[in-house]
Amino acid sequence: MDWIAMATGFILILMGLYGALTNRNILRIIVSFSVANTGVNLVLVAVGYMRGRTAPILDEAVPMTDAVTRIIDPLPQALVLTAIVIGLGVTALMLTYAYKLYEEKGTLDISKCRDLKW
Amino acid sequence: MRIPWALLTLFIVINYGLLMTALVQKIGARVGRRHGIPIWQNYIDMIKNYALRTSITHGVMFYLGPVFRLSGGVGLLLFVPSIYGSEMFANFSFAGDLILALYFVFFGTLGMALGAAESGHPYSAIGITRGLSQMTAAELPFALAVFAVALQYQTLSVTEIVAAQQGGVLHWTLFTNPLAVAAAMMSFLGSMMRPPFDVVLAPQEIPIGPPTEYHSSFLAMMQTNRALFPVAKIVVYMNLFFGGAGSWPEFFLKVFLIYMVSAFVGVVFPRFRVEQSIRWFLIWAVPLGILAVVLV
Amino acid sequence: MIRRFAVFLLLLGLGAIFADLLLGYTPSEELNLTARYYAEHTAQDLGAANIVTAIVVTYRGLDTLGEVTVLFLTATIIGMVLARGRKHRALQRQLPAAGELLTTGSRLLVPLILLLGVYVFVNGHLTPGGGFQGGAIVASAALLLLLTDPLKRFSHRLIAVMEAVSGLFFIGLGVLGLVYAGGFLDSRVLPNGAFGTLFSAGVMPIIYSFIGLKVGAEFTSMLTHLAETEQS
Amino acid sequence: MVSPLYIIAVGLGAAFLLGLLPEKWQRAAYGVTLLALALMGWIAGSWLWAFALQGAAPVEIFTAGTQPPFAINFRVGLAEASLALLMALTGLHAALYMRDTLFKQGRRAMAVLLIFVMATCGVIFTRDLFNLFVFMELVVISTGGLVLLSADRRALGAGLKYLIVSQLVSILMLVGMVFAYHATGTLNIDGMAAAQADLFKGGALAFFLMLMAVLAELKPFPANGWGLDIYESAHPAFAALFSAATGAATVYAADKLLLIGGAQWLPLASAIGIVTFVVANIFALVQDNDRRLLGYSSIAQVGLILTVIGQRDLLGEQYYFVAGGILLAHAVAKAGLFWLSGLVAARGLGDWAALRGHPVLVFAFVTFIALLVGLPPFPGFYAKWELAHALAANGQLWLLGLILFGALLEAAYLFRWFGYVLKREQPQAGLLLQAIKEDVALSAVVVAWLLAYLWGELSGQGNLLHAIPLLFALLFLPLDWLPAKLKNGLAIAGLVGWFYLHYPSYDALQLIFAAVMLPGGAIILLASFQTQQRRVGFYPAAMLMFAGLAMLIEAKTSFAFFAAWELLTVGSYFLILRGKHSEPHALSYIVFSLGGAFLMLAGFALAAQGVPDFKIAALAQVAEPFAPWVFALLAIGFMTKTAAVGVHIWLPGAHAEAETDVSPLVSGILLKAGLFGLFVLLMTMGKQQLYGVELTHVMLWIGAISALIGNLLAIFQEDAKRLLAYSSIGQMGYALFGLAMMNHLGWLMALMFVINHYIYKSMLFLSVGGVAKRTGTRDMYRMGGLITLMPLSFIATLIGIIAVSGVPPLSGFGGRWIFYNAIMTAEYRLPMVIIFLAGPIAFLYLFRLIHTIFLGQLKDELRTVKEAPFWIVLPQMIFVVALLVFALIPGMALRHVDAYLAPFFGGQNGLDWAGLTITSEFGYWSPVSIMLIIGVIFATLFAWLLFVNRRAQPVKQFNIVFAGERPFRPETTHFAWNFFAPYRKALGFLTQPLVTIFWETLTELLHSAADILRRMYTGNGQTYAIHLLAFVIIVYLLWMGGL
Repeated sequence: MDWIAMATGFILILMGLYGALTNRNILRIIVSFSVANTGVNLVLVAVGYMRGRTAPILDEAVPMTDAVTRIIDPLPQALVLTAIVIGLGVTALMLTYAYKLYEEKGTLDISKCRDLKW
Repeated sequence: MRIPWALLTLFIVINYGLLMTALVQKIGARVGRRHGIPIWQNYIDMIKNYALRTSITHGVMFYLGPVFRLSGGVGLLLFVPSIYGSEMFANFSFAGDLILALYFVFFGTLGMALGAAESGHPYSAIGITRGLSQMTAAELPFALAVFAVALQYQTLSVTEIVAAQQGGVLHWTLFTNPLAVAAAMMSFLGSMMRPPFDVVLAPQEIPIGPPTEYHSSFLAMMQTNRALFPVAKIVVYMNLFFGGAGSWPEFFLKVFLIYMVSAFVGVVFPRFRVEQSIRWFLIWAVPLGILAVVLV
Repeated sequence: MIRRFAVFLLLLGLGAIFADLLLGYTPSEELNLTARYYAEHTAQDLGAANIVTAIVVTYRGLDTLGEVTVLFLTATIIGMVLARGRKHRALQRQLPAAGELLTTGSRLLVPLILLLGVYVFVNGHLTPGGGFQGGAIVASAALLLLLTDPLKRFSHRLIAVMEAVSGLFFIGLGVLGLVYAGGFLDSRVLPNGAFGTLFSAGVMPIIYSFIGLKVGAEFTSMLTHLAETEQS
Repeated sequence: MVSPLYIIAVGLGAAFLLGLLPEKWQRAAYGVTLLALALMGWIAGSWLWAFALQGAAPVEIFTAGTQPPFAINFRVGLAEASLALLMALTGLHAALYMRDTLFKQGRRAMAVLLIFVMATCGVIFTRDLFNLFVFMELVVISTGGLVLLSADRRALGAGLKYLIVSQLVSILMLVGMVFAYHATGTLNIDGMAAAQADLFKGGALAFFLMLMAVLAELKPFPANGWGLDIYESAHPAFAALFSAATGAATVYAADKLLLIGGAQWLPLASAIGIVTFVVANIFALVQDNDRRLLGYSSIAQVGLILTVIGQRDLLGEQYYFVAGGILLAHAVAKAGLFWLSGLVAARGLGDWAALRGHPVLVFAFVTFIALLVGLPPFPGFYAKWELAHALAANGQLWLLGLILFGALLEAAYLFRWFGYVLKREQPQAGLLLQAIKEDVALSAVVVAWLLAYLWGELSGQGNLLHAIPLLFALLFLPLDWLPAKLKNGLAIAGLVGWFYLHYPSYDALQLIFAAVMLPGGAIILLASFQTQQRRVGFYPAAMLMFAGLAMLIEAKTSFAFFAAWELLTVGSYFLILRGKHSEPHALSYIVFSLGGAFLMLAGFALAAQGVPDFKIAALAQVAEPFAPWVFALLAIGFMTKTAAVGVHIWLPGAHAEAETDVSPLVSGILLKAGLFGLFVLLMTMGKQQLYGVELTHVMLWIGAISALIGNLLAIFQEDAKRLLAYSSIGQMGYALFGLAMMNHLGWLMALMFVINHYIYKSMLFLSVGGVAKRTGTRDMYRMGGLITLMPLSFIATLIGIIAVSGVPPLSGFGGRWIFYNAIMTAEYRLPMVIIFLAGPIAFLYLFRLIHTIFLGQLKDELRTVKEAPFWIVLPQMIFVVALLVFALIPGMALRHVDAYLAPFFGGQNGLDWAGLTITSEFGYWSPVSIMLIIGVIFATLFAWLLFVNRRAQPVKQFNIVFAGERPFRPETTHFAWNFFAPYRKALGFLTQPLVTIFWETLTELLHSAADILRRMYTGNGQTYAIHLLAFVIIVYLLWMGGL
């Protein structure tokens, strides 16, 4: 059953990419990418997950001594945190771009901004 | 010491040339049912022209043209031995071998062309372009033949080539290397300024080509050359292909016969245009030459 | 149409790669080298109860620094782009007034939200959560205020100073680690203290608090900048 | 020493600090920025110093007081330090360059710039995968910000496209990374490399995804449209950063990643790299926007570096020397060019003609181009050399071929561009000069030359910048403000002096060539005394060529030989380009020459088989199966220089359009370089069979056909200098023929041609040039009758043509005589036929030359023409004397060479020089007596003529028998146009420009292909993303399918 999370993640990525590569509206593209990013994050944590273990926080429930046997891999969680923030940063930046482009051209259709080519 | 003998050779050849050309003229006329010129006509012309006291010049090169021309003839004659085996009539052949003779032919041509060109007469220029164009094609088979002969006898010295042909007619290149001789004779036709290859001087079309502007003593000088040069040239052929000449009578005979070849062809055939003659040489003469070179 | 089909085919290929990964994936039975090390050493080395926090703040502190920088960068760029050539025209359309409920609710909630945010990032080394989560919560307060009054202005100056100062402190603490402890961003500048208490795990809580402040500030500045596009 | 971590800390700290400053304090903020960048540069520099000069060992920097792989760690070594320095410096320059923009945008922009530089440094330092990812994302985002600094509004779109693509990239990266982590249990790069085994048990795909992600940042073909758009639209200073800094950093990241993958993934890198390199260069051919062109070129260069990375295993310890050389050369040159582009107002390539007014800027442009193309003495040259040798030694011939092909394309469009700069009319827009920007650009020039020196020191080959001739040539750059006459004197002194100092050390062969090239060049340079003013740019170019020639003659190793070859090629290119209408011809010259040079490079590399410094003499020991190929490659290379038929089409234009005193230089002297090469080649390698074909036999045919075609085309030219140019092709054909005969006399004849052709061709070019100068035209039919007005030029021409035609008594005959003796012993007879045909044809064009210029009818508009200037006539007269002397005593020069050549043929059939008669085993020839006899005959007859017509009186021009009329229009009576019409009728079909058509079709094909294919870059961001995805999938199918 562990692979469900991962599979979901992958599917989210593919869905996101499909949306991003077929929609013309820039906002939709951005949204699609954040869907894909979510998928990525899901995959990340899924890799860290181990059946029957608990969060890597030491307290009464999980004494230091048998932490090794009780907790799941903490690293992916740390990575995911970073990944989320970076994804957010890029998304925000793209939104800004979208806004400026709209200001510039009055449209959000990506196929309309092709004044640079060849 | 050689110089007096050389001068003697020169004297003999010039007179012989004058008479022979006149004779051939006469023969040609007779073939054409005309009476033709008296045998001494050339002398008359020459003396008259040398004697003319009015003459004009177009400039230095124009003046030097005939000199070049005649020097070319004289030089050619004197750079090859006229009589095989005679020390006296070996002339200046010590100065250089066959190649010298071959290339010295152009000395006169070039100088003449320059002189004629300075006259500024379009006919001269046209005549020269024709002459040079035709020459490039006509010389080719000859060069090949010479190469073949040189390869055959493994030498470039005329004397040695002649020596190699002694001892009977069958030792002549004519028989030992007929292909080469055939090619050479074809090119010989091209270089004798007779029909069908005389479009350079071409009466009617352009009045007498390069020499158009020449007259009086200039002309006389060139006439001298016209008497001298063919003989000189034939001497080369004779030495290369027909066993040379051991004595003056033999010399006279051979030269006359070889000259007659072009005369015969001349009276029989009509005139070629330049491009036609070029094609003719390339198509008929050159392959023979190539064969000669390859088969040697 | 052709484009969609092409995309579909390509994604099929990518899907194949992913499927390959998925099928080749076997969950590991016990912790691998790195994770084991964290599990065993975090507590006594750094004295942090929340291993993830220890990793985020210390072991991979450089990542976090970069992460914070990403936010800072984004905020800066957004500020730069949107500040450029902004026309301060009066608003054409009349915004609908926010409902009574929203206004009062926000008055009630904002302080609580802020409190929660602070709690979350101050206790980041003990409990789930930390600087980023806390900062996000703090920013959500700002968001709430903006929802109630879209024309509300926050002091850019204050935000700027806050993000700058907290950023500088972050780096400063990192350098302190380089000077006084094992290396850049080593949290052992201060003693580890009693395990599991608030003042433990060296400078970890302090750093995380600054991260919290910074993140909150960045988010707020992004929000306000994007919000201000409303009026033009 | 300060920890490199402070580079990161300073960058970030300064960025945060900027936030504290009030909006108003622009200057303070700017000051902080510069200070921070300078500080980062200083730290990096101090480490570089430590590593390079004090030989410090690479340092590991741990964070969080914990060992890797549990915490992130940095590593700093020589490579890292130098790259970091590069980043900091480009950043600093960018800040300086963008000052106005930054002031307008405010402190935020500065903060972004700082973070960008910091992030690139991070990418270089870090040894942790995820950390690498974070820094790369930082680079991406800050790029997204800096792109917007551009005044060009289209930049907005470009930035968005970039972000879209980078989203895709980061997805691939993350997924790959987490699985790689799962497979190896570590994120540390070295850790993963160590755990390679279990990585490829489970995670080959994971690594593949990561690799794709990083390579995608390198803009591989076809996934690189976004990069081009950024290059085209961004602020030039940022474009420079993007090309130099981002490029270098990402390349290094790829290098690290491939460290994990290990040997089995290197071929993939090479494949992707080389495809990108070639395709990008092809596309660049049809670019007319300067920045986009530079973009394509950047992409190509990065592709090349990727290729090199892929070959790291076989490069061994040379790896960093080669890759670094190419990388730094690319970075500096691109930065410089982008900075220059900021000075040029308009964006068309032709608009760069505006630079022409500023010699310094032109010099900068040349430097950058030379740096990019990898000409000596720049790093790229050494790198190219080592790379070629490594590839050839390991049988990577296809790769080598592709690299050279791509490099040739790049050289082609860059030099075409340079041609525009010097030749196109100056645009209205002009330049936007700004002191600071100029200084930034020029600083790049300084760095370029420093690198040149550095790489020279590092290379095992000896530093070219220590070669006296080259330094002497470069000396003329600073002296260029002096008057031309002064520089000319200096140049002549230099040539003669060098020859005087060195001739004792030459052997007979070298002596002949050296005498022709150095003192010979000095004689021709006498003609340059007649130029007025400063003549900017002439002397550096000319002396560069002479430097190359001088070094060529003395070259002992293949490296020295090749370096000299490229120097003389480039120098002569600049010379030729000076002609008024020579732009296209100079281009085809340089393209053909470089093509030939690259073949030579391949040949030498193949011959060396990895031997470090390969002696020229060692060519003799090259064994099967390489020997014939080496021979063929080198031979073609040299024959390109001698313009053998097939690769001859560059010559006529180049020689005809060059300046009056340049034509003799490039024709009389430069062509001999090719002959020298052929001599060396044949002496060392002798005969070679390829598939049973005797290669010298092939050369025999090529030589014969060149002779025929050259002469034939010459007779149909209306342009005097073109006529001479074509005749050069013919003459070189003779020489080649003589060499290829592979017998003693053949080589002797070739040497005779070296001397003769130098003398008479220089003489003819000078006199014709003088005439053209006076008459203002090169069309012969416009001249005529000049003999009386320009008698000296006429005499020169007359002697010249007699010599060329080989008529006795002048020295040309000697050549013919030796030729006939040589063919007597030649193995093959058929090629002679063609030579025999070619011979007399020479008469046609020679006569035409002298007739249509000096004889015939004088034109009205030319009646006042004066004799050519003294300084142009003087060398001609010197040549006349030289020719006569050489005609009388050829033995003087030749007998030594004869003796020198003898051993190569077991002393067989040499010549006997006893007394005045020269004797071969077949015939004899006595120049003096010939001269004497002819002289006497001529004199006697002349005297006789003078005597018999004393009263001959000169007449006016039109006093001729012309159908009873006296024509007054010289045009109607000067028979000159289409002089040999009948000949065209007869043999014109031989002059079909088949070769020209062939090459034109080839270039046409390349261009149209590029023009069609580049339309795949539709400009739609989505399409670009799809390209990227397609790239990944295709590589997956091709590679993983095969793996």
